[in-house]
Amino acid sequence: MATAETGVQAASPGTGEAAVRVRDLTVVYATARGELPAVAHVDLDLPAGQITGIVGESGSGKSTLALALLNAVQRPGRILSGSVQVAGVGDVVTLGRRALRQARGGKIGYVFQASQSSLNPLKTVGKQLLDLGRSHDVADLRQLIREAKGLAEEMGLDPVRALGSYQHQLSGGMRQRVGIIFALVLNAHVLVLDEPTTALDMLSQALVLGIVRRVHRERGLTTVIITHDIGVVAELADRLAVMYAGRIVEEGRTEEVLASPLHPYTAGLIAAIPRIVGDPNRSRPLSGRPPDLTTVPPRGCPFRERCPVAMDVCEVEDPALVEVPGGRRVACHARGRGVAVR
Amino acid sequence: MSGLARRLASRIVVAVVMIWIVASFTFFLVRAIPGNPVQAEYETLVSQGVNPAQARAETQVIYGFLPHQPLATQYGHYLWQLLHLNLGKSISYTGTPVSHIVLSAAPYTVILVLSGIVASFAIGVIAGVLAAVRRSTRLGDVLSVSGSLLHGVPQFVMALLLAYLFTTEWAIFPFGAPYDASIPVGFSPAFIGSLVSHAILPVAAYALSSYGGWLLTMKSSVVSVLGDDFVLAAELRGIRPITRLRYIGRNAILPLFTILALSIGFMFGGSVFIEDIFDYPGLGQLLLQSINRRDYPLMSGAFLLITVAVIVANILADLLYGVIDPRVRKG
Amino acid sequence: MVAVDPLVPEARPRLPRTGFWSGAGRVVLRKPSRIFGLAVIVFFALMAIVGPFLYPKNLPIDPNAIYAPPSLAHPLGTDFEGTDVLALIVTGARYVLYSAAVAAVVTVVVGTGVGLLAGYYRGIRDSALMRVTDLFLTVPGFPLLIVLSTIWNFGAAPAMGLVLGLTGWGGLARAVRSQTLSLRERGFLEAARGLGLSTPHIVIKQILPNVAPYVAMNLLLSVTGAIYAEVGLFFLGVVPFKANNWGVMLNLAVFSGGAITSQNALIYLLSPLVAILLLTLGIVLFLDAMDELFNPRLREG
Amino acid sequence: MRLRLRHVAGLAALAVGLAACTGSSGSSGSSSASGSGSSGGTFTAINEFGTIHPGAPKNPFNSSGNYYPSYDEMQLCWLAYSASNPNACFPGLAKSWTSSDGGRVLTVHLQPGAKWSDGAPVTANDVKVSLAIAFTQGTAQPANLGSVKVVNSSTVQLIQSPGANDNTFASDVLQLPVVPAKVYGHLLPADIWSLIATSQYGGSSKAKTAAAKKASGTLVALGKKIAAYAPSQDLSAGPYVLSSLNPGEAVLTKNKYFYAASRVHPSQVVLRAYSGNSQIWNYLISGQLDAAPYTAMPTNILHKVLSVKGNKELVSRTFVAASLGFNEHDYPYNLRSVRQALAYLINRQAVQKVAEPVSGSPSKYTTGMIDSVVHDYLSSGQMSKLNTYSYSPSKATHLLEGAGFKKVNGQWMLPNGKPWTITVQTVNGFSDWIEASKVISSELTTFGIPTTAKISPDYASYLTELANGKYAVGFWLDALGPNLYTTYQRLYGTNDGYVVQGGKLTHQGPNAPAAAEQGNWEDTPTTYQVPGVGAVNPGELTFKLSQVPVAQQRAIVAKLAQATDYELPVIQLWNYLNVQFVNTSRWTDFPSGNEGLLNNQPGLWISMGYVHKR
Repeated sequence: MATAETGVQAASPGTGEAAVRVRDLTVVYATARGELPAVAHVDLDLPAGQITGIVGESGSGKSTLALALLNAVQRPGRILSGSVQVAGVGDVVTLGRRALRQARGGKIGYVFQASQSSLNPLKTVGKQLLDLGRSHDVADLRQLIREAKGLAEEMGLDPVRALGSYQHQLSGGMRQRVGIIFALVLNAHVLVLDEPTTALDMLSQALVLGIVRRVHRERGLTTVIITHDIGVVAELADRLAVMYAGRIVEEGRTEEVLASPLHPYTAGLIAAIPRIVGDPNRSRPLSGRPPDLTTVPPRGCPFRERCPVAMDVCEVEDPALVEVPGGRRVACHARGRGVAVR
Repeated sequence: MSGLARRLASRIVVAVVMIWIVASFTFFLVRAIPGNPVQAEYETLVSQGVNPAQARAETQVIYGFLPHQPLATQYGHYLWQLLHLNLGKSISYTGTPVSHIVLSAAPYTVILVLSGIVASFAIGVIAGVLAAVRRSTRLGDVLSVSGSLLHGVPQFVMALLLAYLFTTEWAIFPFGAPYDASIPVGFSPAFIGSLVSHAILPVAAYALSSYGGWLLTMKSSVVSVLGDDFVLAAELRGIRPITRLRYIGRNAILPLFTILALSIGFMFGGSVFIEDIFDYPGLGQLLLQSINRRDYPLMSGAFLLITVAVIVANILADLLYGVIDPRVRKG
Repeated sequence: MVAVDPLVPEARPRLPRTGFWSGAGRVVLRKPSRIFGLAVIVFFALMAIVGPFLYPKNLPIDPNAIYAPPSLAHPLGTDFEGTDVLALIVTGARYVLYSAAVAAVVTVVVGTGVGLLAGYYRGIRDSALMRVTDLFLTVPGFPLLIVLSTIWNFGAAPAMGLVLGLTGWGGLARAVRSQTLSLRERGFLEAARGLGLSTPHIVIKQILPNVAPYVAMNLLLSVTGAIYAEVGLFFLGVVPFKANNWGVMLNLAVFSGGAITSQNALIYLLSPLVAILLLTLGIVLFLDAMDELFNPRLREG
Repeated sequence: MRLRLRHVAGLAALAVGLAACTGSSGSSGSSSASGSGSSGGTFTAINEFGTIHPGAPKNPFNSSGNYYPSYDEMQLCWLAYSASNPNACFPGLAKSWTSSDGGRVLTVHLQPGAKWSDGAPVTANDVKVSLAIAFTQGTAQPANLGSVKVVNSSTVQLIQSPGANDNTFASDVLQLPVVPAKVYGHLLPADIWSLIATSQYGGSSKAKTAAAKKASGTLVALGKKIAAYAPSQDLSAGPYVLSSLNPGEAVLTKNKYFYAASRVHPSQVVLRAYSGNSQIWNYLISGQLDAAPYTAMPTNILHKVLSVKGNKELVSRTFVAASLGFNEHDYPYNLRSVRQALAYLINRQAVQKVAEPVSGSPSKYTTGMIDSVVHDYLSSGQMSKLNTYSYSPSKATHLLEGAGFKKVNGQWMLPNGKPWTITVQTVNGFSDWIEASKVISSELTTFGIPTTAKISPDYASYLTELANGKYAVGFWLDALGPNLYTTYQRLYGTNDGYVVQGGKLTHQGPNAPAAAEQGNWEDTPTTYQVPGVGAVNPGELTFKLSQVPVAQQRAIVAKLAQATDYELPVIQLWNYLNVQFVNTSRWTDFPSGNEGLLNNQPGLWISMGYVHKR
């Protein structure tokens, strides 16, 4: 990794208290071949005050999982089973419509990826903030605007200009910061960032990640970053969960997972990262393509086709996510047999 | 707003050039028309029982309203008079100024076209939103099918059907006049009621024949906006459903404004059919009458006014678009 | 930070151009409505080609069977002079389709040409062409046609098609221009020019095929537009007719037969109406297939 | 479609000057059921001008003006439309009139109680001003009016122009509209009558001719000004006065100052505008009209109209026939046998049944007059000599073969061996003509002469091209009457090269420069040789009809009828019938059977005491 110093995790090492507790979550999408799972039996704890990174290729179900945290899976998908307990909110899966809406934005902030336009193009940022305030029954809208301006200033934006602008007048980096204002202005304590830096130029990426790190620390947030970019996770996250075909295949403290991946997929991802120092030819892309909903094998380990250490049992049995010593979890029949990927 | 003003100014310049071209076109067209209107008027008078000598004398009075100068002089005079909103004098109305005739017919067409557009736009847009949001339900299907069916029916067919059903089969609505002449004109309930009841059928013909188009366009626009990220973003921010619907509606309606401009032209064009079929005394009927009577000054006046109405409506639609879409406003 | 992203899936391969016709066949056959649409179009096209040969040049009249109700001899009844309405529909199809086809071809040729050139050249030539296009789009088409009818007796089918085409190409030109511009934005033209290709080559060989699907769909759409317009003109009776056609039938049914006012001539009114609606329905249904054929995105749905 | 109505309907009321009406028989129809029945209520009829334009001036001299003859616009008398007795006339503002000086002077006595709707009396000066205006409109000159003399406030003398000897002088001048002097008088210069006198100069002095021309120009300019003049309100001497109007209808209320107000029962008249026949059909079927004028319609509509409660049909004749005309400059239509053969080939019953099923009757004779006038003027012996050209292909074959035509492979060949085809020209919008042309085409094609109907885009270009000799066979309206000079002028007038110039008849061939507006497109021979009659010069005979006393017309008409029937410059297809409708569920006592009144508008019926509340 280019930046090895990840001092963040020192802030709250090994906290037992989880702000979000996902249990046996299954999300299915209706297709021509019936309902197929995009997220299958996921168990995941997001420790309070920590940054958790969820990494995976497109189609791995990570974005679906992120939406499921807000019970916002879009049709034709739906949450089939499981629960998502959010501290101070309850199980969002069973929450009533109104309470759910209050939780979204109010308790859980969500930041879209920068390439997406998360703002109504026809309204200024300020007016949309007022809409947000009204939707959440904020009594003092002026105070809300003041807070938003404060946040803007904190993130290096000209507050008056930012709030008076339309989306098309904002650059990608500015949009992302405005997105964070929306997520935090109501004092949400859980922050979900979906690909927060994709499509940003390098400077903006660094800026946005810096801001995320700062607000996280200052506001004592519980943060989830969904990304396909291991570099982002390495720089920011305390914990790391790797997703493949709707399953969490490995989870643990970031530096531990990166240093010694237990799942061959994790190892493959890491090996695929080109290094700045050293021979670029040493980076080995993963062979094969990730499965989508319809190509996930119904039986056995979904990774076996691309797995360098696949065994016979992988053909028939989907490995469960089991805890291994050191507070890590992995779902692989070959665990402990030394994944010689490096 | 200076962007808007600049936009308006450039549109007006373009509009003036267009009006000049259309005016010149009708000017030269009228002078290229074969056949002698005086002769036709004479024959008509004679077949109505006027004796030939008298008919000839009468047509001479009418003939007096036809110009005799060289073409270039006439053209210059015509343009100069046009600047003063003088469109010349009618033949079939013996010397009554054309501008007077067309301007008194214009309100009826404008009433019909505007009410038709407003009604079809409002109903079509609401139905389009419903059809999009409920697109997997029976209601959505019914709405979409109704849109496709009506969209395929030409204006004059719609007008014929309505005329057959509601003036003959079930003679529910009055027809043949813009209002009951025995009611004094004014802002009285009786007068307005009479005006409305006489306009219902033609307005319905306009509205029904364009409703399908609005519905289908709005539906596909809403569907595409529903897929936009900001809609999901608003949901994830816990924005109230009614506010979200406003967001969707306003964004989805935008592309319709570009079509609105074209549609206005189409509606004004359709006035020829609708006013003919319902005997409504607007510009369309005037245009047809002037052509049947070969009253060329009146014909060019009516055509010019229809064109100007469309151009003005286009500018208004364009400005409206500018007001609604901030991206255009600044750009 | 990392510059290259190993996880972005590779771009979708372009659809192979081979087997276009078999692909087209499959697309059409997928929905019964499309088969129906195609069948209707073929049916009317055949009617237009063969129809007039099935009947004598002057259709027989029968003053003793005016507005006769439908019977075996006259499946759709008779008209004001006792002529078989079915025969009128069949023989009238040629005029309607012939002029509509001419109109569509003129629309497409002029509209595509203007749109391509405007989009290709941009600048002053673009502005000039687009102002002309705006003029044609703004001036309300139907009144213009009526006014034109006073100096130009365009009752013959090719002339009618020409007039409708020449007044109706604005929308297509504008659309083709924006398509061309978007090709330009994608660096398409610069690349072609970089290869040293000549302007005609770029326009005809490179741009045209890319806008062709859109143009093809518009060809069908302008057929329906032209049918409405010509039938409307004849219905109003401002254009003297050269040959029997559906619009004339509508005019005679309404204004001389009183079809709106009494039921006797109703079937005489309904027959051409249904023929018009059926033909346009067929075209609309078939357009759906073309839409899918040329817009691969829809194919996944 | 719509043009057709405008075309023929107007003769019911629009006529400004036909036939004569001398004073003696003046007060004919006014005796009808006197003042019984209550008054009040609305009478709904059709505005026979068609459309109403609220912006047009309330001025009878404007062709689209808002004035309604017999309702709020009055004239001195109303023509009774009698062919056999052209003297019949219903009194209007004139109670009676006498002629003296061999018909050159007409002394008119106004209705004693005649008043304008503001209560002021109608005076002789009003008449004088109105007639002066008629000179500016070009309507007084053809009536041969010379000057007007006010005898006293209710008596006025009308004097023929010097040198004129017009047998229809009285009717022509008495039918000119009378308007109030206080409204229109200020539009005329003080020297108007000397201007009129100057303009009438017909001598040979160059200076005076130039002065006359200048004066005429001044009159025409005045006429334009007057036609466009918009009085602020309607001042009526008729039974009604305009109260309000919109493009759909005009509302007129009863004029309490009308001289016969006690006979007028409906307190309000609504005149509906129309732009096409189908609109009148709709009004009739919805039972809204108390009276509807001549309206062309198909049989199915007629049945539907008559099935409505109270609707009744009133049929009277019109003086119009539809004919197929020939340009005898074009071969082979210069051959009498060809024209006769075609007459045998066209089944006029079938043509009428298709083209004008309700308001037409097939013409029995082609005499240049409608059939009923033939009965009035010809003896039964003379009529028996007329050929009715009953449908007979064999006679046609015989005639054609006699002229050297041959039928080869089912198609007729001209004597020169070339195939014979015919194009019948009609006018766009004249659906009866178009339908007739289709029937004729079908009949002739079946016979072996391939015939097609061709349609001109509009009446103006049809007439222009017709006059320029572009058409060999085309439609024509003839038998216009009841004035017999007008009737025969349709055949042997300007369109046959006969032009009256300076009181003399001249003839121009088709190749001569066309007369001001009409060319010679008929090109009939100037002399006919008619079996049993001898040599006939139709142009001269026609001109004579305008000159000789009425009593002498009969002999001329007999000759012209025989000649026309034999030579067939046109083939008369059908006579139009004046089919009107009334509704008897609100009002009764309509003048059914009174042809003279039926040819006038309901306003006259009402002011003559007809139309009572049910």
